[in-house]
Amino acid sequence: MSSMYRQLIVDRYKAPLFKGKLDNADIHFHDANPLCGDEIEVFVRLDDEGKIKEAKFDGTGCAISQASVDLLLEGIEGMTPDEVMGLDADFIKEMLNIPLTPVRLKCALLGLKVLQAGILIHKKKQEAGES
Amino acid sequence: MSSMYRQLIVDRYKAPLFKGKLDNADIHFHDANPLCGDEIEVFVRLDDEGKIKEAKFDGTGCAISQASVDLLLEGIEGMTPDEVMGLDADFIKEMLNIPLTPVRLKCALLGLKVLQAGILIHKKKQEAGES
Amino acid sequence: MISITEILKDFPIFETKIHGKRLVYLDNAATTQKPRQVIEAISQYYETRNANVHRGVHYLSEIASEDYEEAHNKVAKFLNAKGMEEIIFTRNTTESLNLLAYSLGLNELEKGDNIVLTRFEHHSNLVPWQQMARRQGAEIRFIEMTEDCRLDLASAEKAIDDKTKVVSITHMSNALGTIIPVKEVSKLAREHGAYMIVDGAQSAPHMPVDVRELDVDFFAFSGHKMLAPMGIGGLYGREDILEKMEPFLFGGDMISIVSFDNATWNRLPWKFEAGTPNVSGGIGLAVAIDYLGKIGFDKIHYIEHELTEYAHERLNELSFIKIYGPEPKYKGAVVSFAMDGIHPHDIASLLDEDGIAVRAGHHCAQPLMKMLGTDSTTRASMYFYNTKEDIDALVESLQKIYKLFS
Amino acid sequence: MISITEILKDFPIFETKIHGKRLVYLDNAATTQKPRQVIEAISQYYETRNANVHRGVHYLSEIASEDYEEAHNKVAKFLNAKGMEEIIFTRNTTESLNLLAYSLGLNELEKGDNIVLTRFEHHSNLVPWQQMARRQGAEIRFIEMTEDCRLDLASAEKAIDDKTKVVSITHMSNALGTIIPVKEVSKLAREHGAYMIVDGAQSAPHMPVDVRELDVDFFAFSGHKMLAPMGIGGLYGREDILEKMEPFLFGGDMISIVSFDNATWNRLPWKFEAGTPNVSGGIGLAVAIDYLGKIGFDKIHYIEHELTEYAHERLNELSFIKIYGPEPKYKGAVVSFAMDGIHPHDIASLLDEDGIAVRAGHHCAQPLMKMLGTDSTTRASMYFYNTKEDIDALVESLQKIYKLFS
Ligand SMILES: Cc1ncc(COP(=O)(O)O)c(C=O)c1O
Ligand SMILES: Cc1ncc(COP(=O)(O)O)c(C=O)c1O
Repeated sequence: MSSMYRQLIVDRYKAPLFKGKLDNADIHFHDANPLCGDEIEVFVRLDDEGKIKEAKFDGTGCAISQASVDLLLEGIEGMTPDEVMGLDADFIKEMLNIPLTPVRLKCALLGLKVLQAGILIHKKKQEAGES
Repeated sequence: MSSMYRQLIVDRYKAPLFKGKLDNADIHFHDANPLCGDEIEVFVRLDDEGKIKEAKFDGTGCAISQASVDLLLEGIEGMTPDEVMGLDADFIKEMLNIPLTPVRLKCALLGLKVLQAGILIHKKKQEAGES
Repeated sequence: MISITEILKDFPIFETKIHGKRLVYLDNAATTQKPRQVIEAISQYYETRNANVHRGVHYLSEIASEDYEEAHNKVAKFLNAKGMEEIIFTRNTTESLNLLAYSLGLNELEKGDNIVLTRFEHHSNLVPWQQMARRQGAEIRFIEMTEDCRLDLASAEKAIDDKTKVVSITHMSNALGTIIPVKEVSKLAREHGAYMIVDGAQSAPHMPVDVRELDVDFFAFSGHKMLAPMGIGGLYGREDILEKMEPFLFGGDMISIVSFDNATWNRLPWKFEAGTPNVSGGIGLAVAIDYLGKIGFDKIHYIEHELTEYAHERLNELSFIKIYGPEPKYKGAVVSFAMDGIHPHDIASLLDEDGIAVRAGHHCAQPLMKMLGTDSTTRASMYFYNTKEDIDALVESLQKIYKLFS
Repeated sequence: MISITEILKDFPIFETKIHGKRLVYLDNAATTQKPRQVIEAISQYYETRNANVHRGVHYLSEIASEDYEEAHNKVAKFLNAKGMEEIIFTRNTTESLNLLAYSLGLNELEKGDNIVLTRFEHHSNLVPWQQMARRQGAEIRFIEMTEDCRLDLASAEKAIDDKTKVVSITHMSNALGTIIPVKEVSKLAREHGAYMIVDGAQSAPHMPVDVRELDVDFFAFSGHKMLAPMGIGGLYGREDILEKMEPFLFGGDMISIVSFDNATWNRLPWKFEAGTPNVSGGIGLAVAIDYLGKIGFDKIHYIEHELTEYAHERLNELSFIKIYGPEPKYKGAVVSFAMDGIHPHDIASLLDEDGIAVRAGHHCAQPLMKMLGTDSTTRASMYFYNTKEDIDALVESLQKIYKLFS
């Protein structure tokens, strides 16, 4: 069988490209998986057209969860928040391209879950502001 | 396999020799097995030497319990109460001479149990009277 | 369509000789026999992929977890629940009902409330409620039985009122076979805002159950009465109720976060399953449900009803037999009877000498027996693998027994 | 003396290939594998003599009842209890401990009483007591852990006092392997008249247990951690206490006389076993105990201690590994460790790719993990069928993993 830990995953875990924090992020959320202790915080800035201009994450946890969110933030540049809301487990699986067991899939999905929760909150705030 | 219901058992169930009641019995006790509803009441009269002169039982229940107590009362004529206290499951098994499963052995032993309980009470009363 | 010969070949136990005789197994209301598919599924599990479930990241644990979840999904489909979050695995019906008695009883039952049962209840759906009623100061009420041993619906209307917190009734009496019109009772429970609980120990194995169509909140059953291994049973609970309900057993796997002082609960259904579960039991149950699906409840009902009618017909020919309970059309495949002047234990022992397995006793329904004016009956209970030859063997042996005693 | 090759032949699962590799099973603290003797006993039971127990007078039911009773006797001997009246069968340790928490908690625990546990407790011996303490207004106290992860007996003397109703402690920590000096704690419990309960989930499989010599009132264990099937476990209870104690689960088979209003209880141990039990599980447990007896605890201890020392030795050679818990002489065959910069889940997944099964996580001991300053560890736990080759495989794979990440 092919490994869950292809070089890209390990590299992105050891040296993530999108790790960091953003001040004045439009979208910001922080969540944890209490059972394994994985934690992820995401920050997203939108451009004038409402597309994703810059994204960062902070967090601790297993290589799968951390590399997955790092690759995710790379992939969403230029997307609209609504487009991100449309992403699902299949997107993550394709993006990672590794054989994930159900338990480990949960690790892989944590970043997307946190990001989408942040977007929902952002939208609610916008609606509240508009009305 | 040989039957649990040899003719003697069925005969003694249908036409017990020792069924009845005794007035002024020296030994008297009544008990039931709540789980199957078997009930037995025993009456025993002792002679001047303290030996068993006459015994009767009343009761309802399965053929094994009723035939067993009937045969038991036949067997103890002339015994002392202490001798009856010495009787055990093996005595009953030998007396019945049928293949008893553990559940049915309980039926077979009910009569002896009731009789021995009656003797214990009788002895306690005697001791109380003597002292 | 599977023939009865094919079905019988699936049950290895029928090769066992009892006192040198063919086994005639008529004790199915107590427990059913297991098809080789179920037995092999257990062996195969232990031989090739045994592991503890939940959060294990190694291969064996991953597949054991998937299989165990899949078994919940299968039961959910079987009962037409929304999904596995509504299915809690327990040891048996008794544990399922105790779970409810404790969780609802300790946390929601108040002084002055009442709990409504029927006169048909198995001890497992009576004694837990008696205990909780006593502890909380609640009252137990009974829906009465009609002269012909059916449920007296009129009395249900009197029993259930606005102080009723729980209505818990059997779906089918194990002692008499009577089938209870659950949906009608459920309607009354709904009107008064009571929890509606069904003891499905005797219905799940024999008839299609649709918890949504029955409109009930809880449904308890035992695997061992429906071809599955012992030690596995279940409880369906409506998701929104389970979400709010307090857990019953506490410990590993049912928690989310634990500190030395406090704990929060896992998501459904795991919130209600504490400790290492019976994984092989769950897998066996899933295979049993597949097997039942292959036969089909239409066929199961057809076979059982034919057998019940035939048994009534043949037993009614015997002047010395009295059948307890309603006519075949109102009941499942259970025939409870008495025989003039012969004790049920003797009947059962003598039937056993002919290889025929029936149950004699109070069938865990002592108060019902008393209402019927007896301590015990002899009970023959059928399943789809029984045949008219089994009934013939029973009748023939009963005739011999009667002769022996007359 | 049985050789390890012979032993391994008894465990069919070791023929399973994991990702094409030999299975190296080091997750024995979660659950153990089953010898073919146990697997065959289950199949044989269902194929030839399956029946419900208790009061059935037919042949199958009689032998099932005898086998089931005999299993209780076997456990009684195994723990040196007086007899089967002191042995209650449950699903697992978790249920055994909940039985005690409910029965003692609801009926005997009063406001102001305290319950004494250790810092090592599995959630199953912590959360039930938390819940009961809250319900009854009692306090939970902890016997502390020393710097080197052993029990701080001095703190036990402070924790246990005359308001202590229950002392409930693990016999061996599943997370760290630490063996707890039960007898010393029991002495303190006795001095203050508290019930003394032992969670033996990790001790019963690995060391001889003598409940009378330990002088404890209750001892809980799980079959699945000692070669037996899932879904069967037990609780030893001292006869005089069980006699007076209120039952926990109510229903069929645990009663003596039931009316619509009231019920009285069956004799021990049946008073505590409600509903149809897991007969095949009980039979499997009896065979497992026979198997353990054939190997012998002397040999089991010898093998496991050698393996633990060897594992410590090999892992200590790796600079990037940190072992949690005490030295081998103070613990059972459990090695919990961390690896610099690599998450336990990644370690376990990568070990799995080499066919090595370990557990990663909090081991149902979240508060203990927190005390150790972590969320989770990787845990290798051994049984008598493991070998030094298994440890070598673990070490080799860990080295590969470290290289991959550096
Ligand atoms: C020390 C300890 N206590 C209790 C338990 C719970 O056992 P079970 O899950 O079999 O109920 C375990 C098993 O993980 C354990 O190791
Ligand atoms: C109607 C009914 N309810 C409950 C039970 C209890 O089932 P179990 O013994 O599997 O818990 C039975 C089984 O005898 C039953 O027939």
